[in-house]
Amino acid sequence: MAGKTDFGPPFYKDLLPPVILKNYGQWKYHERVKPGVLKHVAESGDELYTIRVGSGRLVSTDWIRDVCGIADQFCGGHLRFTSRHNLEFLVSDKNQVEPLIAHLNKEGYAVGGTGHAISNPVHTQGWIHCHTPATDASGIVKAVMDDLYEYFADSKLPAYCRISLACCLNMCGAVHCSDIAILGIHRKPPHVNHDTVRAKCEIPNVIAACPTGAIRPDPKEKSLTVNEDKCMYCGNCYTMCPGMPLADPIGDGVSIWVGGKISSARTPPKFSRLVIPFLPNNPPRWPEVTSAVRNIVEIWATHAHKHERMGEWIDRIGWERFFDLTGIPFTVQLIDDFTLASETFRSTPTFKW
Amino acid sequence: MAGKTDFGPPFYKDLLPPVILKNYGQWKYHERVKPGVLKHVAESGDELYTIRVGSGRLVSTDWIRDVCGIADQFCGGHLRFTSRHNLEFLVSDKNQVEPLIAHLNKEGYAVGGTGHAISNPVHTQGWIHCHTPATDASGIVKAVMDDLYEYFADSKLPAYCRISLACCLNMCGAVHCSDIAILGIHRKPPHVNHDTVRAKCEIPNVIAACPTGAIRPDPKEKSLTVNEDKCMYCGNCYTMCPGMPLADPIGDGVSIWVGGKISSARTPPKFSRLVIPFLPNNPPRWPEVTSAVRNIVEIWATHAHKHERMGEWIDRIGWERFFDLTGIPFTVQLIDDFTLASETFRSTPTFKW
Amino acid sequence: MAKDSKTPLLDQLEEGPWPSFVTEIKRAAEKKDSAKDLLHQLERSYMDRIGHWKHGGIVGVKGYGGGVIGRYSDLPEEFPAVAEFHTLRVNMPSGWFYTTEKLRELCDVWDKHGSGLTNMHGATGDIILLGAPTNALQPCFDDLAEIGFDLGGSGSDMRTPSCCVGPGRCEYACIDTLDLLHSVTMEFQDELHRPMFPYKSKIKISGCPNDCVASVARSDFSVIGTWRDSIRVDSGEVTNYANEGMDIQAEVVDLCPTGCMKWDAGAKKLSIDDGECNRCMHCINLMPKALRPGKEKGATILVGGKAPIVRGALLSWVIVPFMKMEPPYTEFKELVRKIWEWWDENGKMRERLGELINRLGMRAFLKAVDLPPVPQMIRAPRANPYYFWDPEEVK
Amino acid sequence: MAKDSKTPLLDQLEEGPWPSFVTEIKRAAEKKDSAKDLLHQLERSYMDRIGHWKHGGIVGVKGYGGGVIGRYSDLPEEFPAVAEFHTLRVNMPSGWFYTTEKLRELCDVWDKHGSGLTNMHGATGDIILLGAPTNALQPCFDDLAEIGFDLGGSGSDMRTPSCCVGPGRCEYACIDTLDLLHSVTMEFQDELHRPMFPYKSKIKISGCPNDCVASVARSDFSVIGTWRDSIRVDSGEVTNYANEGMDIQAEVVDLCPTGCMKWDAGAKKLSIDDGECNRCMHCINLMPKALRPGKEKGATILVGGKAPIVRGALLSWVIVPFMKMEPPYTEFKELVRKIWEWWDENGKMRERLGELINRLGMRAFLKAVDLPPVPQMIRAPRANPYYFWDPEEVK
Amino acid sequence: MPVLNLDGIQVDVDEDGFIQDPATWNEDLAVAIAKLEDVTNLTEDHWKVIKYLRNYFQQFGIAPMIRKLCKETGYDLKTIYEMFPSGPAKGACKIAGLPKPTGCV
Amino acid sequence: MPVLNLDGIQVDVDEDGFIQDPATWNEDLAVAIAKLEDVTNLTEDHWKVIKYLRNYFQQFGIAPMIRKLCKETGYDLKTIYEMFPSGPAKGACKIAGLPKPTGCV
Ligand code: SRM
Ligand code: SRM
Ligand code: SRM
Ligand code: SRM
Ligand code: SF4
Ligand code: SF4
Ligand code: SF4
Ligand code: SF4
Ligand code: SF4
Ligand code: SF4
Ligand code: SF4
Ligand code: SF4
Repeated sequence: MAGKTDFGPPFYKDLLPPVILKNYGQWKYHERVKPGVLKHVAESGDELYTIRVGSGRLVSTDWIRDVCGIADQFCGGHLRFTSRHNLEFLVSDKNQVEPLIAHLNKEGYAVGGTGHAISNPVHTQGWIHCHTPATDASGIVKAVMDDLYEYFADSKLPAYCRISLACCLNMCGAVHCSDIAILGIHRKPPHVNHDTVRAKCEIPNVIAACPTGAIRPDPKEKSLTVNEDKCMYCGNCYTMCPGMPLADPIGDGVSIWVGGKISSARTPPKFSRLVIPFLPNNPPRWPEVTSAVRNIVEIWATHAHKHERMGEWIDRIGWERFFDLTGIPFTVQLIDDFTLASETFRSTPTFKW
Repeated sequence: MAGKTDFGPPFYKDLLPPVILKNYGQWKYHERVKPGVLKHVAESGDELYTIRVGSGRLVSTDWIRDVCGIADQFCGGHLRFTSRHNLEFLVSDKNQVEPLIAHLNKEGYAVGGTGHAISNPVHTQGWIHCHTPATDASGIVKAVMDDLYEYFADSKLPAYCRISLACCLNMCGAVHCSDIAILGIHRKPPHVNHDTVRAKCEIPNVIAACPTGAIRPDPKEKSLTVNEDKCMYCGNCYTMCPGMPLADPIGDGVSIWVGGKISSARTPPKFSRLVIPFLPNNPPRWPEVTSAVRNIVEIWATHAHKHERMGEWIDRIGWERFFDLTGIPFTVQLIDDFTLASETFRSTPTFKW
Repeated sequence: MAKDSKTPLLDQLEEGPWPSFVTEIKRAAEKKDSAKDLLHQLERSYMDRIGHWKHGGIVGVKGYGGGVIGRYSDLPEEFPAVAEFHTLRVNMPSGWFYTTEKLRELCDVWDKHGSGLTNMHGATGDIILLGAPTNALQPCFDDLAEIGFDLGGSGSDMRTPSCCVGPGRCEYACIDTLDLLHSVTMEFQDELHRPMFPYKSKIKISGCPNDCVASVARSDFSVIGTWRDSIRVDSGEVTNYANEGMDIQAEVVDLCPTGCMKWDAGAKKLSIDDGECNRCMHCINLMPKALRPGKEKGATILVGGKAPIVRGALLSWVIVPFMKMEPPYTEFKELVRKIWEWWDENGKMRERLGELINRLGMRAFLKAVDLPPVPQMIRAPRANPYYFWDPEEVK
Repeated sequence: MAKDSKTPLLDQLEEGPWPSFVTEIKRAAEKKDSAKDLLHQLERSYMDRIGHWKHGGIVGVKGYGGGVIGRYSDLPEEFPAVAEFHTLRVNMPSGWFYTTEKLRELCDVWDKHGSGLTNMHGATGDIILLGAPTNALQPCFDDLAEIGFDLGGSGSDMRTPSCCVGPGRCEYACIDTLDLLHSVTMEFQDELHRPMFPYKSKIKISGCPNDCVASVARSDFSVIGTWRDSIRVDSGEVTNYANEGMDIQAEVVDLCPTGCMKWDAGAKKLSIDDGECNRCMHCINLMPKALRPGKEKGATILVGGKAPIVRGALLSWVIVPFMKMEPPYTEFKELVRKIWEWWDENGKMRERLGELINRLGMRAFLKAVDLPPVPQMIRAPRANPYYFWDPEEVK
Repeated sequence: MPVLNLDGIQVDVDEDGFIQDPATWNEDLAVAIAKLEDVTNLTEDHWKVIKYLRNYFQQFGIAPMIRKLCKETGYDLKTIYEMFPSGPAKGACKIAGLPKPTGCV
Repeated sequence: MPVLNLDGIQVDVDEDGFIQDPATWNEDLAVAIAKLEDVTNLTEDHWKVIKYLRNYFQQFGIAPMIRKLCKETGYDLKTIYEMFPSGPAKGACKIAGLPKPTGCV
């Protein structure tokens, strides 16, 4: 084989349903018909119904064939996935909408995730495939979404609530701007295996990889030492060097972050902020995590104004009030001490008791 | 003389007027009677009138004796100065208020500075007494206040407008949180005089003093070299070492900063931000500076809501609109590139054209 | 040898309303030993509370430097079918649109070479084919090529760019996200497949400031559609929303961040001072039938977004407030090249674009890529007096 | 030899309504050669656009390490009377209150030893006696001591603390600023007069969040009065303000940052949800007759404020949300000592307290000085995942 | 630990075929590894790249960045891929006996 | 440049009386400068401080911080002021022939 390369992905136009090809760029407005169902209307008057279905993201080829079967049956063999890994059936024939939904319900698919719902948590590999995780990804997501399912299936929250999960500080899930982020963290410094470091690691790169400068050369061992006082277990050295593992059944667990957002609607994008520095890994259902998340969702849902995202609500009431209402204890880890720390300190005597 | 030491300042209670001694801590409310005149009423019903008078701050003993004379005549020999270096006559006899004001007017004193006025600019030594200035202090303040005098004498602005001046980056005037700050700046790197450095300077301290790490040892000369590309002329090295002067008639001048505040009223304290990176030193009246300041004051006064400080106004309309309205050109120096720079960049497509 | 022992912990994740990945692994495990071993190794992780994969791995296909993530079990004796368990990142089509035909072809290839497990999709947007041994990689890629699926990025290259559904289905789209994405992907095939940069580089494209691909948070180049003129208002439809019970004052006007809207409740008349509007989308989002973005459309370009490694997470920063976006998108592509050139020349190993800009200063960046400073780039001017002058200016 | 040449540039600053420092220098110059030479050297600076003072100078009085700023002309031949022109920093009384008697004594001393020029006051708050030769310093200080004026701080010591007028005249004062200032100044005489720290350290005290001595921006220790209970409301007076034309909705309620006020325009009734009030002072400032701070008073302690040298300007940060402030202020003084101790032990040369906290982390600071973390200390929790654990906690 | 049996030479390698003990590298070994990476014939051009990589690594302890490699050897990236079909990291570095590069991955 | 005439020794000093050329310092000079700083008799205690200052300066190129000075010499600040009435910077450092300290000013 000559090795065909650089031909690129399939051309999208070849994959669009006819109604989209016809009305491409000519959409006029949309309506949220009901949870899980969007209706887009084109200038031409054509309508496109989207039925959104939750997906575990980690799916078998069998599952793909299953949903292809459904798409063939109800929507001319067309479907798409969303940026949050949901599946969308694209229906141009209004009459197929209800039968499709009935079929999906019957088969146990999760219809929902539109509007003011909790949509599919963006997440990552965890123990399924990665070498740096501090927790699993799919397992927690499953547990959390089982628990919060009502908020996926219905659209009854004050605003969007985006939950994301990343299994280590690399944050592949880009959790750092989520309404609620679940982030795997280590809490023990790496163990340096000098033999491995010596044989396998580009020492200067490892040193440069440490955000806090905790790593120094160890000339005696021709290896490295870690100043454990300066190490905050980011795992970046391990990414660069197999000789510095830091995963640990007791050290590892999960942290919870809240108040981030991406859209610029009303307020600019925001980072999520740490509110629970550690919860233990308690597979298979991580009960501490699910109940912490539910607590936050419900306190927010109870207190926020309409259209007020988590972070917007907190900005209005203040973080001191957030801790009050949620009953989450305030610990020293929540106080920043990295590069931009001073920006997060309070430079005014105005706050709430 | 045995050398009496550590006896401390005069005891304040010995210096308070009787009405204050009597009503100490028992003040009930105040009124702004008219520009320059405050009336404080105590729980006891006693009244205290304050007549505020602008001061050049750099005053002769003759001037002090003059105002003492006035205080003897109208207020039982009691006066005070404010945190912005104004003089205050403390009158407990209401009948003395108008005669005092008449007298002050006749003698050419500047009555005003209360309420929504431009009060006395906090300022510094400049060419009068300091070794690191990039401009004079008293001269610019005099020129600016002559020009803006109407705003001192009257109280007609939307809110407080605090102007401050510091003659170098040390910012003795603590200008960094002023509605309008006038700051002397250098624009040329220090000239290293190796002989002086060698003989007089603590070389490691000089190196450590440079915020950008621009200074390196020069082992050949047993002195220092400056990486001019990294130098932003802060003068900190000169503070530490006479061998590194950087004052220069062409390099030196003035920059303008706006939008800072101190009080926590409504909004927390804010830093002032750079809007004009350089105006030349043009003594004795610095016309470029006075007109730049007046322009900013007047555009703000025209557009701000009632009680809206400079920074609050700008936060509402956006910096892009500020530059628009004032006609001040936006230059690359205004974009931060120091430690917390990224906090000032715009991470949203929402802005005004 | 795959095992048949029980998986009591994972089994508990087959219950509950949310779709179960465990069920999916089990389905694949019926056909594939690797999926079976994956299940059991995962059960072991659930018991041990620790992952069981070794560090790193460099494997790939001929002619490419990226696109495959190498992975080896640290319990190869126990789980030999996942001793080598590499994933292929397959470049998805624009907007994740598929025909069932295309998907089935993909499944066939993957069933032939790999574990039968996938991620639809990875966090970057690729189709992730989850787990194949080293010797299957090249044949698998060859078969993928046959059905028109190329690999995506990994390593220090341009990563697979992605975009929102845009004009495919969304009335807010101010740019043709799908087309731009395809064009950019094709333009930069070399950069996508052959790592040459200091670190990874990501491009994401959203049709409007709602930013449905989260470009601002997770791409070095964020392209976000916007408009320069006025919001198009259909007053009749505004009235309809009001009549249908929307509290326009409270839900729309009071939440407008610039305070540029007025609602006359009596006359049911909405007015917008468009000069003061910052195009945040809130009002349009609430009343899509009544309000629409303007007609003079283009994109705002932001750069520097990324996750926390090494120096902290960054959101992208505006560097071009408005750029027309029409095929063949030459201005945009040239800008990207210019920026890569500067980054490649100056970046340290593992230094993302945003970090380099932070290190060398926005000033140096703007000068190098020849962009004029404008106030739209900043939230606020500097508060510190530590700024520089070109010696030429000081005369 | 003082000169009699003209000063055409400075003369222009004798015109205009604002008080003229040039006139003041001229008045002093009538009696003092040093004032005359100062005038002429300054005229030279106006011509040359550059200062004419040499670098630094260490001079002082016996037993003290600070309090005098040494200064030498760089044109001593031309302006011999300012060849040595040092300033004394004289510790002002609390709140800058004076009797004319006391001021006249001061003038007499200064006319005897120095230039007859002063700053009333310096930016830190001292009385600045502006210009005396080296040999006059000790006699001048001795005479000052005679009339009860001590020197203030300079160098790496506690600088002269200052405070707002507070209970002397202001109804907002939640703490006795004048008394606290005096007490602190007396307590720390040694620290004030004998530099021993890594760098300067400033204390400023304001009676309420209006912060009329700008403590938050320019002191290492900012003490700001506040209250824990509810704003005291006199409804009758609220009504009066409304009747006198204040638009209470627009001017007060709409500007309340926490949105915790309601105004019933019909009933002319103001209600405050005090639990949500953050005590910003705005409403009280606007209606001092009607609204007053609560009765359970104390102070918020903030630390770290400073100008930009070396690592950038800082505003002070809350470290104690509420502290009772009653004589002899033991809790406060002990906290200050504890903090100085930590700073002195850990600070590098010329590293202010705020910079040290930034370098070692708020966590280390709080632990060292034994303060519990509370959300009032922060604007927001951290956004980066780089945090530490005590190995004890990880078990 | 896997062992590579190359024309009679026995070397410990990791799963990806990178040699474990840098000291065991020699030119023969390079020739042997090259074959596994689809480089049947190590030309002068190949050696130039390999030597550059080894020197750089010996001096700095890391593999050079790709841009540097291209600049210093004078081969553009296309040529490098023609010479080493599995690319600079998986191909050239492996043949040159460097530790598995993390920087360019 | 001012010249100090000390018991017959001539040295260049700056306006504050700090010697200009560190090389000119010697113990006699120290005794002479001391007198100008109200230290009529340099006791062993004085010399201990002076030597500590000189050693520190020679090693680090700077004057020590006061805390360090006190700690290492064992004299508290009060004692230092008793020994050197014009204080550690203006007094002790000057006598020890150090450059005019900026750090502690
Ligand atoms: C399908 C999808 C785009 C795609 O190419 O796949 C999409 C589609 C739409 N988005 Fe989105 N958004 C999609 C991901 C996002 C994301 C990205 C993310 O979550 O990672 C965001 C940013 C979220 C954030 O801010 O954290 C996003 C923020 C929005 C917003 C702003 C919401 C806000 O008030 O902050 C709107 C406006 C609205 O819904 O009113 C919006 C509106 C819409 C509309 C109504 C646009 C339209 O007219 O068609 C679409 C239906 C929304 C719905 O679900 O009810 N879309 N949208 C994505 C569906 C993800 C999912 O499966 O749930
Ligand atoms: C006399 C003085 C205190 C002293 O101990 O010397 C003082 C006195 C008063 N201040 Fe002040 N403030 C004084 C400096 C300050 C400062 C400090 C500064 O300017 O450097 C500030 C912070 C300024 C800032 O935020 O940048 C300050 C921010 C305030 C505020 C908040 C204003 C705001 O809306 O932001 C008030 C409240 C008000 O005026 O309504 C206030 C209110 C007051 C009141 C009304 C308090 C009272 O009830 O007596 C006093 C009369 C104000 C007036 O001038 O009309 N005072 N006040 C200071 C006079 C300085 C001068 O000569 O102009
Ligand atoms: C597969 C995927 C997670 C997933 O389950 O979806 C993933 C998996 C890995 N990421 Fe990622 N990243 C994935 C999307 C992301 C994203 C999200 C995005 O692209 O939108 C991010 C955040 C955005 C960004 O780039 O900043 C992300 C930020 C990282 C980082 C931190 C980069 C940084 O600059 O902060 C690392 C660490 C590194 O590069 O060394 C990393 C490293 C990794 C590595 C290669 C682990 C490593 O250290 O070598 C993971 C391999 C896992 C495995 O064995 O399969 N991954 N990674 C995602 C790619 C799938 C795809 O191609 O579609
Ligand atoms: C006299 C005074 C200005 C004035 O005209 O009022 C002054 C004058 C000097 N200051 Fe200052 N500072 C004066 C108040 C301030 C203030 C304001 C305050 O204290 O509230 C500040 C900002 C607050 C702060 O401390 O951060 C201030 C921040 C500085 C700095 C920068 C400190 C920093 O950490 O950023 C320096 C530089 C240094 O220490 O090396 C400095 C250094 C100086 C020196 C000693 C120059 C030097 O580099 O050696 C100046 C001597 C001038 C002279 O020859 O007389 N001065 N200096 C003020 C003291 C008068 C008084 O005692 O009342
Ligand atoms: S977040 Fe970390 S552990 Fe999870 S997939 Fe990404 S790199 Fe791996
Ligand atoms: S885990 Fe992170 S902080 Fe700790 S040594 Fe490694 S790179 Fe440094
Ligand atoms: S601001 Fe600078 S020049 Fe002005 S007095 Fe302070 S240190 Fe001197
Ligand atoms: S002026 Fe400032 S930036 Fe320049 S060399 Fe001196 S200390 Fe460094
Ligand atoms: S980003 Fe805008 S254009 Fe794209 S799908 Fe979301 S709402 Fe539509
Ligand atoms: S787009 Fe946003 S800023 Fe513009 S009018 Fe609508 S709500 Fe206001
Ligand atoms: S700070 Fe408060 S208490 Fe002090 S004078 Fe100002 S308003 Fe009054
Ligand atoms: S003090 Fe401030 S926050 Fe409290 S009620 Fe008044 S305006 Fe509102």
